[in-house]
Amino acid sequence: MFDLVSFIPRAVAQGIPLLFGSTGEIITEKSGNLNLGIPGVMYVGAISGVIGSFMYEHSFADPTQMNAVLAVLIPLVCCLLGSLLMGLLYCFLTVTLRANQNVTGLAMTTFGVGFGNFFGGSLIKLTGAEVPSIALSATSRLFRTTLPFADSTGWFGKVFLSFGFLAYLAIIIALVAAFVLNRTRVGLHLRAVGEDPATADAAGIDITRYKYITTCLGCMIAGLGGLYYVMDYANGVWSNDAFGDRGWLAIALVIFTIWHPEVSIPASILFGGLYIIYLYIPTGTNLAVKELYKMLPYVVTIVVLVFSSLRNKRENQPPESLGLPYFREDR
Amino acid sequence: MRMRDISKSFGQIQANSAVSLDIYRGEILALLGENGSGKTTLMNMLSGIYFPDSGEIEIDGEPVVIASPKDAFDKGIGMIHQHFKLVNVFTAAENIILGLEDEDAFDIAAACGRIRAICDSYGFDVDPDQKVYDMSVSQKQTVEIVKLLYRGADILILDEPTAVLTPQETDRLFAILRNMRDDGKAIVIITHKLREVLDISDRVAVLRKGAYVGAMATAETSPQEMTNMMVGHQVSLNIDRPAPVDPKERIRVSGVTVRNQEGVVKLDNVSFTARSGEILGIAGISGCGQKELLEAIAGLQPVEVGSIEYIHDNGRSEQLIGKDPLEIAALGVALSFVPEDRLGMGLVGNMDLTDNMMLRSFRQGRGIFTDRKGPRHLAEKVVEELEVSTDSISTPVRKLSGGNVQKVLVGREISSSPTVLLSAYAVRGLDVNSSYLIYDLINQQKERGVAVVYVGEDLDVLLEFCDRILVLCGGKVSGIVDGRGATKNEVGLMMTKLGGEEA
Amino acid sequence: MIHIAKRKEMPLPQALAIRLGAIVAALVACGVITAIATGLNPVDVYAAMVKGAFGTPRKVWILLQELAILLCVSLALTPAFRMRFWNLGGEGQILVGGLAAASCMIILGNRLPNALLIPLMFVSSACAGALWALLPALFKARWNTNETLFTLMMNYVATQLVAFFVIVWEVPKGSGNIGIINQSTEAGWLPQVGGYKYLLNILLVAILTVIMHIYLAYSKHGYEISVVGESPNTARYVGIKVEKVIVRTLLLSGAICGFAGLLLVGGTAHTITTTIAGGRGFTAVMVAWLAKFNPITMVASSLLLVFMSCGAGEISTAFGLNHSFGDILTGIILFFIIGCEFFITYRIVFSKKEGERDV
Amino acid sequence: GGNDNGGETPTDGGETPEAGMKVGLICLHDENSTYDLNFINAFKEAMATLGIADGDSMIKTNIPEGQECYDAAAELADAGCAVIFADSFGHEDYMIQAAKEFPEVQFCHATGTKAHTEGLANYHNAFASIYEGRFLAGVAAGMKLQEMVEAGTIAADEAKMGYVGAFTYAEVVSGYTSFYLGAKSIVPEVTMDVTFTGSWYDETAEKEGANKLIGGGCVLISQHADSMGAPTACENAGVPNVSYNGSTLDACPNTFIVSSRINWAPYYEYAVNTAKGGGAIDADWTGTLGTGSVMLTDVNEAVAAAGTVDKIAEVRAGLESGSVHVFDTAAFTVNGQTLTSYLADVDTDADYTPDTEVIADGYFHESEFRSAPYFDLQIDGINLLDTAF
Ligand SMILES: Nc1ncnc2c1ncn2[C@@H]1O[C@H](COP(=O)(O)OP(=O)(O)OP(=O)(O)O)[C@@H](O)[C@H]1O
Ligand SMILES: Nc1ncnc2c1ncn2[C@@H]1O[C@H](COP(=O)(O)OP(=O)(O)OP(=O)(O)O)[C@@H](O)[C@H]1O
Ligand SMILES: [Mg+2]
Ligand SMILES: [Mg+2]
Repeated sequence: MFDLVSFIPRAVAQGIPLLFGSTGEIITEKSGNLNLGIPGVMYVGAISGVIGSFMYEHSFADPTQMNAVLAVLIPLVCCLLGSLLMGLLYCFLTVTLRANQNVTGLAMTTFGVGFGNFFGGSLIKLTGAEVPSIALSATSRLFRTTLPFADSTGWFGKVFLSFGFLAYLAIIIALVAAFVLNRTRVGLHLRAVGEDPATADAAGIDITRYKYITTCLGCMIAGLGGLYYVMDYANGVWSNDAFGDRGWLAIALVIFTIWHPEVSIPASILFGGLYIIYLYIPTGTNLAVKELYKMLPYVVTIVVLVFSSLRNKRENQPPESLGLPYFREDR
Repeated sequence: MRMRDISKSFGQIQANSAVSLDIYRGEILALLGENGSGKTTLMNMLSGIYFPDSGEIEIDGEPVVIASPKDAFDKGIGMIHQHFKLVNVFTAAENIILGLEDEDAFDIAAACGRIRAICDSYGFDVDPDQKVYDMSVSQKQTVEIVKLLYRGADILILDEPTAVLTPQETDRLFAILRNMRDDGKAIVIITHKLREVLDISDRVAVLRKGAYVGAMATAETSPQEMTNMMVGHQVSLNIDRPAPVDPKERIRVSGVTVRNQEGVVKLDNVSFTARSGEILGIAGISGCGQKELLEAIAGLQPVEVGSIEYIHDNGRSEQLIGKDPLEIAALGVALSFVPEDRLGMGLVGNMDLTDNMMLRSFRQGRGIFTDRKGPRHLAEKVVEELEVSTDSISTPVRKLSGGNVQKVLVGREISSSPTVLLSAYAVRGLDVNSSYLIYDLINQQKERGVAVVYVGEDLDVLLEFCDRILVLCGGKVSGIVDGRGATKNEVGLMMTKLGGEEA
Repeated sequence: MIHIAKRKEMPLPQALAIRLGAIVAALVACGVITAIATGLNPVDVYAAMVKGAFGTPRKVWILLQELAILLCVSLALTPAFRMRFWNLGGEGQILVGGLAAASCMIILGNRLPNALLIPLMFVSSACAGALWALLPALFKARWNTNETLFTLMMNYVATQLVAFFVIVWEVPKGSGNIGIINQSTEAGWLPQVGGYKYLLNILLVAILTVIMHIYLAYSKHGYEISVVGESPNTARYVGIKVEKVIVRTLLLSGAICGFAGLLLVGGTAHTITTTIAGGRGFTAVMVAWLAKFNPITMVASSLLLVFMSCGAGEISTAFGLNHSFGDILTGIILFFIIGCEFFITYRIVFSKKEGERDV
Repeated sequence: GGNDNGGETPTDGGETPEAGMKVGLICLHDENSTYDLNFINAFKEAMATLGIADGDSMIKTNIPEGQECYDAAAELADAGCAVIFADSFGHEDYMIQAAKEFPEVQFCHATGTKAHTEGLANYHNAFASIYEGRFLAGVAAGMKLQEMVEAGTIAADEAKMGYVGAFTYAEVVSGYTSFYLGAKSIVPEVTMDVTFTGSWYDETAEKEGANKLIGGGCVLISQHADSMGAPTACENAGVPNVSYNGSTLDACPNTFIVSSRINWAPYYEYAVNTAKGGGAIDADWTGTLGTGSVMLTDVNEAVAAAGTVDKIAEVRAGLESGSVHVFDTAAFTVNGQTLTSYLADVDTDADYTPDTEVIADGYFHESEFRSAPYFDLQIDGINLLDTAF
């Protein structure tokens, strides 16, 4: 029997890192920056949070003595700071120095994943645990604190209330991003920057500022995806490479959702669900078939992509100047 | 406003050298110069797009630094750029309010109201909710003008605003400009159409090869004098119209109907013939189907119904519909096409002259390798014969000025000794000198017995240049007139009304 | 006030000097970071990296073999990239190519002589890779379906397909492992040239590099690819069938990726695993881009990345440093190399502020 | 190429075994993998015990199961290693390839199955009787279940455990069966659901697998896979967990009971000492409780049932004395039948031909005919999840 009530929360838990990542990348791409460094940023965001929290949690002999607010704020701020630095690095190279965005992004992914695993590995060595991982149980418990009534309201609580605050934050950020993009002057200007920077520039919009701010914000949002994964999903356990290539899937979701953060909410959850559905499909000991079921999220993505391309609309195209550097004096 | 000793270079190219120019309130200044003489560059330094290498700018006697478009805007300088500065996926209204930092809340609906009010008072037809990508070029230009009006400015710069406007739209624009001048605003207009210079400006300033040549009051000058100043030597301003040589039917179009991708009818039951040794002009307001017509003949546009036949010298005819350019060429039909959007279709901006010359001919030879020797010679020949100004034939064509780009394209297209030459807006944006060069080239083809189909926007030129003129209106043929007999008024009317009655 | 302006074309020696300077600066920066993060003497670390890459003849062979495979994949992606078709599916195309080779070895290993089997493997790997690229190409050509996402997703589908067959062919049952195929008969193993294990792979890729350079720069196909990439409208205008060129180029791109899979499976590993492509499909994207899609320059850019990864292996053995440290260094060096292009194209102009007084 | 190098860099390790004998280890991943860390820690410990200098013990990490393994082995041989270990099942064929090329170097491969049939003097397999460790861990699990039944938290017929397995491989089957039998020795009516992930390390699959088991009513979970996925899922759900490879107490203070693991140090010491002395290393070496190869972590008293430590000690003594057998045919049935004879597939072959009678003296002789486990029977009481559609 397929138990939807217990499946949906699992799908959501899978979807949240993707949602953070894709929201961050959507707003970045709206400014015309194609940041292929998002997978690296998510690693850096996560490990920065872990380092901050590790320092704080380990300064107490008994972690339950921690100040709850600080215990949440420190990893949060560290994560945002780490991701911000990655964003600044990307902007400095691509906006100020007008370097090729694709190579910069790929290099950032190499760097970021390496950074995460290197410092993860170093901390693991510090803890000297038998099982190579850093466990920030006390901090994680705070991140996983669910809304009241989550346990007592039956299926409703399970499906809607049983998540840590970062999950709700992801959804709120996506909704706010959608609102800002479509309904505000800042959003209009931002879209203009991504579509046609020369026009935006001539209209008096500060291209560099918009690109810097949105790309850095995008990186910070994506970084939270990494933090959610360690602190909430993985119970505060950092294991190297555990995050896998969710960063790439987040980038894929951007195209899948045709650059709409609000579409990304259901899309991420759907993808998250498809990502684990093979575990719920009865295959028994026939592991070979199970491997085929693991194709599901990717095949579904392709099918949806093909169908949506059949009715190609102008509005569904990527921002026109995506990936191109802008220099005012050349045309 | 005064500009003092302004210089600007781009890499190797010296675009402006020590230019000094004064602009006065209550005056319309026309800025003249050949293609690439640095007009746009000079004005872009006022609007903050470019930053001068050296020189000073003063406004009302105060030295100023204009480091960004925002600075320019703050100082009351508004500019209509030569190339549209519009975001394609935005609506007209969104484009118009772009970049404005009003104190009040973000309210597109209110902005739309104000835009409608402006349009009503000046007689423009702009739908604030229409997306730019759905607009014709003249609609886009209108949006640009409305944008300028909406934002308001003391110093207005218009860089070739009329290149894509109909005569009526141009007149309307000029009326507005005169009003503004009378309000005490300073206005600079760049145009290659000398008639417009005479019509609108109070004073003329001329640039040549980046340097300031001189200025004079419009009333005291003539087109001939202006041209001579621009070019630096004597040029003749007459368009020849040799008599057609032995006209024979070459292209027979009958009952052609074309729909675009959205299913809108662009050509409706169009029939005509084009004859060898004759120039058939096509007149019509922009978006009336000229583009589709030429593309249909060239095999680039699917045709719904109708027939397009090519008639060989021996009377044999070939159906061109349903064939792509390659198949048409394979039939032995030597067809050349100079499309409207040169760098978007026709040339590859990032390739050099040699590789662009090869576009038509690279398939020649049986091997799998391309032969670059022939194209290189052709490139050298075109550069020499058509006086293309370029560093070398290995310069990417994107770096050439509009006039030179056009020469390269025309040079290639006529090098294959065509029997049919299709040309769309061959002189749009070109300076007087280049335009006459192109007219000469086309006349040479005509004398060789080529059937020329010439789409043009300038009625005076059409009437002076073409043997017959086909007038299109909303995709329908509203008549074919003789170029030698027709009047501008007659044709202008046919462009907006079908054969006299309402379209 | 600071302004940025385009430079005059920079002479090549000066441009090379800037790039060299960037690498030196990168090494210094990496040295500082190494010293801070690990407490090791950076000179020792660099020495170990060089030793790890070039220390013994065997290490040099391994480096060249790695270089060959990465270069092969980069070459495969290049025609597609020149056409502005962002083929991120190299990984999957390598995998299915390898899978096809492995299936020939497993199914036909005992039935066909090598003289037949190996050519058959070549054909089937190339076909499999081509097929994997064909799907996104067809949809791109016909409906302009986004190829970046499509090819990316095809990677995962390919991975799962390989995972499926690994379990079908696994030895022993349940282990999820195939092991060396035909270890006793060596059926389907590419022959060794002159007793050197990797020489054949290296030679094949060297030849491929030259052919690819000629194909792109001098052939009619190469010219069509450039035209379609630069301007599809112009391509149509001169009668190039854009759809056909897209499909044809992607068949080529996929086939070469498949060929890389064959080199891995038939040439060296003699097995197939889901990780056999080792991320080369993505690394190759970076290689191709760094080289600005020039096949000859790609030799240098792939050498850089292969050197870094071989070096990283050595420093992890020598100093117990985690492999990821190599990634950090690679990232930093790349940042410097990418960033220095700015100083080749642009110059910075400082102008005095005196004139600034607002109206 | 490999062939040309064999002679170029003479391996001097064999000639002067005492002075600076060099030893190498090839790992699939690095210290950040649970599985590899267990090998690396033991390796370092053994090298210290053996007095082998830091510079003479070399670890190659992140070596995939492909040609790179051969390359790594050859490089270690080039560098003069006299004994080379490899830790991953998939390394086996490449180790054999290297063993053929470097006859004077000893190649010792953990978890492999081919040494006893390959017939190479310098190629060896090793494993440990970890099923005994798992049996003991199962006893701890049984104690916990018993406590839960007695406390009334669950009814006796709700004593269902869950197990997250990596593959359907004999090693895993042997592992979960011994774990189950350990628990069953305390709570006879216990049942167990097993789910497979198809990967040795997949945090998401393991976590979601455990969640699925918990959702399906399992009240205690164990796993044979290397990530922290299952233990943390248990910690979240408050379900007790018996771990593997090492203590997960840090991350799971409220649910971790005990963990079994293999200690490879005794094998390293044995192999290196034997090589030093010029003796022949066993083709198949199986570490036991007695050799110190099979270990249990400290029991987490906060979660484990009272008396667990004593009970484990008691059963352990029984196992060591031979009075208790893990796969005692009296303790389990297959399809309702007690097993009296079973041909196991001990010699690796592509068709999985059963070749060796393994039932004698009333028990299944695991890891005696080769070091790697070969118990692959489907016993009653263990329910492979999802097989019933
Ligand atoms: N952004 C640029 N980058 C490099 N060179 C430029 C740039 N803009 C202009 N130039 C060079 O400066 C010269 C002057 O160009 P400019 O656009 O000012 O000419 P123009 O007088 O406006 O010509 P046209 O009549 O064609 O509009 C050109 O020859 C061109 O080569
Ligand atoms: N990126 C660039 N690099 C070098 N020169 C450029 C560049 N962009 C434009 N130019 C130059 O700027 C000048 C003006 O360009 P522009 O395209 O406005 O020419 P144009 O004659 O006005 O063309 P058109 O009439 O088609 O609008 C040209 O001389 C052109 O060579
Ligand atoms: Mg201009
Ligand atoms: Mg112009």
